[in-house]
Amino acid sequence: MAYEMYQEQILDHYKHPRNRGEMPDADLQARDYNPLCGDDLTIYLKTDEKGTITDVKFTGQGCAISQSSASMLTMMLKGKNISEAKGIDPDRIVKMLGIPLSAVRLKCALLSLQVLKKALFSKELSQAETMKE
Amino acid sequence: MAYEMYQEQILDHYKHPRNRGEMPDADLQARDYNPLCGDDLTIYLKTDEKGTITDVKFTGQGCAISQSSASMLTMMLKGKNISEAKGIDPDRIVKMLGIPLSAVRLKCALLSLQVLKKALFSKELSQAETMKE
Amino acid sequence: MERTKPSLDVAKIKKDFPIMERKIHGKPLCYLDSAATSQKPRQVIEAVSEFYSNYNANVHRAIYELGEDATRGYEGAREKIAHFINARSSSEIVFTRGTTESINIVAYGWGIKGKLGKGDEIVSTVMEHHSNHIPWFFVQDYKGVKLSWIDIDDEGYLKMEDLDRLVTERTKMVAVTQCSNVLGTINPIKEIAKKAHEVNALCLVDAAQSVPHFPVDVQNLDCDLLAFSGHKMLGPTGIGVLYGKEKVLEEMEPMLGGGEMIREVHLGRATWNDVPWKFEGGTPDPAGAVGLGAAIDYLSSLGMQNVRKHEIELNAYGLEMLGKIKGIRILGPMDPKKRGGLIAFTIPEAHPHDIAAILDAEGIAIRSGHNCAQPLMERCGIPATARASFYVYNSPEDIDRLIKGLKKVQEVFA
Amino acid sequence: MERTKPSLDVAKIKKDFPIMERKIHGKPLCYLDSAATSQKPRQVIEAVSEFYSNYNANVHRAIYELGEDATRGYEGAREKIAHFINARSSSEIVFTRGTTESINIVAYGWGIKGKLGKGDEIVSTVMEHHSNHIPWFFVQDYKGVKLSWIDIDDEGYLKMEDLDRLVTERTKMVAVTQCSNVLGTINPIKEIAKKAHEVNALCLVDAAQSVPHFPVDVQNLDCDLLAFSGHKMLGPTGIGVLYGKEKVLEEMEPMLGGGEMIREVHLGRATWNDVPWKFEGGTPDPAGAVGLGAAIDYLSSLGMQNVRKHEIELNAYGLEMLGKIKGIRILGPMDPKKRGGLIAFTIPEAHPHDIAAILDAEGIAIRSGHNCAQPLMERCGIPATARASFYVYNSPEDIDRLIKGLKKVQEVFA
Ligand SMILES: Cc1ncc(COP(=O)(O)O)c(C=O)c1O
Ligand SMILES: Cc1ncc(COP(=O)(O)O)c(C=O)c1O
Repeated sequence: MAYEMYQEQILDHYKHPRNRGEMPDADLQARDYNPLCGDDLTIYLKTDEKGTITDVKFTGQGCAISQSSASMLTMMLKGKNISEAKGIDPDRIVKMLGIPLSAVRLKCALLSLQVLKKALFSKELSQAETMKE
Repeated sequence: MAYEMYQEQILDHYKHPRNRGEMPDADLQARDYNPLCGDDLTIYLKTDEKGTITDVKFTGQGCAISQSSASMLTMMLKGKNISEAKGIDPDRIVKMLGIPLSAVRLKCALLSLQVLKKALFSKELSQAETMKE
Repeated sequence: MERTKPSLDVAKIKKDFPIMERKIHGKPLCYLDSAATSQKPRQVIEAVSEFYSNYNANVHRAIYELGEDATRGYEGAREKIAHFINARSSSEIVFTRGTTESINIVAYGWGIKGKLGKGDEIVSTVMEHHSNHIPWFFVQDYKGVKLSWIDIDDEGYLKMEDLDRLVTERTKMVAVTQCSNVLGTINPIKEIAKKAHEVNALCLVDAAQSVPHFPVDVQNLDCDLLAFSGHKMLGPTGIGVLYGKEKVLEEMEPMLGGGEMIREVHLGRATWNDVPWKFEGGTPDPAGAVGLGAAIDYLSSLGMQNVRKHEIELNAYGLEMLGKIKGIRILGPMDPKKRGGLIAFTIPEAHPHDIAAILDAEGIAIRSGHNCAQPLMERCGIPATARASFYVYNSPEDIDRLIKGLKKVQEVFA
Repeated sequence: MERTKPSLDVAKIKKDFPIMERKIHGKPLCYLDSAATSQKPRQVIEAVSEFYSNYNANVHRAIYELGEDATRGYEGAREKIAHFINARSSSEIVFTRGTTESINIVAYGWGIKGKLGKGDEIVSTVMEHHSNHIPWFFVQDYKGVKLSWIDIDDEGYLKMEDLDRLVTERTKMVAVTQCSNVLGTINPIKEIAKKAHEVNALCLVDAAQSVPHFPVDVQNLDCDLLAFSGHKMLGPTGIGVLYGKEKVLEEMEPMLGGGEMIREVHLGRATWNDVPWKFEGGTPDPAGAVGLGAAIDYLSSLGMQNVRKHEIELNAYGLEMLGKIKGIRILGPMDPKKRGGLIAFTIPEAHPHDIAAILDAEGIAIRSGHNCAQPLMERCGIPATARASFYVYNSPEDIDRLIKGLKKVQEVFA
């Protein structure tokens, strides 16, 4: 299984991550952590007034699967609407990667989606929290 | 093993316990309890100024082994000196009963000795405690 | 007396239990102590051996095939258990060492480490096993809460008027056994949980004697927490379960701190893993879990309804035959349908210890003593009982042997 | 390089481990993760099966032959363990679920339920496993005591000047691992215990990585408490040990409340059983104990001195061969005699997870991740490591396979 996992595409994204870097003026951002293996990921998003994602970046460290998944996901996001991005489901990520994944590695693969969702819903969360107060 | 355990002597002491009863004016007394099976035993002793055991009684409830052991032990005690009684060891009880005993039943058999020792040493204990205060 | 077709094919079942071939003092084993611990079928023994022989590894964290197999075994067993008691999801199933640890996890995580304080009350019953007493004594001692106990009536049923009287706005927990290990009484958990919820209290169920013996549906009972032991339901020793509604588990603090149960650790501070793993500090016991899974497969293949019917049949025959013994005192309900598959009793001639010893000479294993329920013994005014308990490998012939054995006891002590 | 006669006959030993016949992705299993959990020899697997098949029963209370056999098995295992670590008596040996539960028993029974308060301090080290961190965090949070940690130097040894600085009259406990599961460092316990005793503090030793791998003599170490796990020393999962000096155990409160651990119980109050049973609430795990006893027999027949020598040989060869890999970072002491049988490392090309995944494809099982020692990872400035660990069934050929496997990793990630 392992060798099928490390396909050229995956390795390419791992070695040459797209959209890697910080974004100090991000509109939305979130971080999460996979306690089992130490993968650590932050995603930053810039959006315009129509809710279109205009820029996206990520930082963090982890295995080839979690990092290439982040790289590929961020590529997919630019130009998408927030509500569209909210609809991305795990299956989509698995298809995007196109490799066999065990249960443990699935967590690595889905960390990027998990962080993205956290970022996308962070505004509503903080709004909801403000309203509560 | 069981049938060898319930010999005539044991059953006789169980059904017709010697020295059974309370002793409100005891010089020494103690109670103990076997948490595994619920055997419960109190021994009362009367002694004269020379330290001779002049009377002995026991109360409590439990299985044939613990109760007959108490009955037989109390019989053995009358006329003995306290220091002599302190020297009675578990082997002596096992020989006195003269039956095969498993580890669990050994606890039943030795409860009476345990309570006797507690009673015999209770004076010193309470003296020691008084001194501490 | 002609008997109807039995619910279980005991002769066939017995062949699955290697220990049934053992001779005790030259006589075939007649095992009537399953309420203490059950025997294990070949299927369970082999599941454990096979784990060690084929896919033993640390679960969850291993990035290699063995570890993935072990994790599948462990988490697969969790799924089986969830299904067996009809939990909503496997994240409601915490693996523990047994009923005792399960209840302690609640006593610490919800009680001692929780928000309880003076003025709060916990209601239990006089028929509880020590495992459902002592943890609450701890909470009383460390948090100053008040404990009270629902009494029983002369037949051994809970006094339901006590439930109404004791469960008040101050009550935060009602902790009660589903089936007494001495009286056999099966308690109306659904009603008790409903009453607890009326005052916003939680309801914890000690299911050590119920889950092994009859169908238990946690959603139907609507209890908040439920504890049972693998070793009493054909499973290995050292493994058990705490069921909890997800929300209830999420609000509880962990008892054991260590590996597995953490998310992030820094010097002096840490955050916890998700439920159920938050409560599973330390390397898990996958061999135990897999063995318990095999036990559940075995019980499911028999059908828990059939297991229950079988035990009612044994109860009926046992109560009838024991009832003929002069001077016998049988504890608990006399209706075989209203009790779990066990009968505790005393006879005037002999102490329970001596009964057990003589029965042993006849190859019959029963329990004697206080059955880890001293407060109940005190309540009933007896220091100890003899107890015969039944399971899937017992037949009416075992009861016949018990009765014959008791005659021997009477002869010896005549 | 010519090698001297090896300390263990690995080819022969391997035949005792059924799992070694397993193929992983078509290749023979090369198991290098024994520091996580060890494999089990036939002798242990059979001891467990035999318990269930021949003498499974509840221990301690049963007045029948089966129960007596089970009790002999359980208490006999306790004797074996006492002898193995040279305890004064078997009453110093508490059966637990593993190292984690053992340390928690102390954190609750001596810490949270004990006499500690503000101003008291507990000293530990930065190299501890989470199991020897989190329980003390609990004590800190519930009792307001201060924690501090002895640092390590660049080679991975404890800074002994920190011991002198941190252990003061305020110190009540020094809790330290005998062997780090990441650095491999073997700590000078005797010296540390002496220092603790100078200020009347207790010394608790996490022996999870020491008792399985080299001779440990608790009287010689003079530690007060010591914890280890059966599953790391050829024994079953779900069983472990807490050793404690009798006086220390006697002064501790029990953590788990329930059956077995009581003397007398009344409604609302209870008294405890004698040590060690006071700490063994709930039905014990005799199958686990008997299996651990069999594991100890197995290790004793090899000789712990030989096990240790064997692992030093593997360390020497492993450090030499791994040291040749360009850019590799090996954690911990470079002297093979100063470390336990394990080597954690990172290589620049690939993340430990990816190393483990590719090695798996080659049939090689190693650990990757934070090894349940996040504070140490933080201290070393790395998020994760790859770790190969050795035991009695490993040979230099396993290290050759590891090196070949790492070449493959470098090729893939070139
Ligand atoms: C040094 C050390 N301490 C403690 C533990 C915890 O042991 P367990 O998980 O068996 O309780 C481990 C292993 O996991 C360890 O390596
Ligand atoms: C009703 C009841 N509750 C709790 C327990 C405790 O279970 P365990 O000892 O397996 O933890 C038992 C059996 O011992 C029991 O019968």
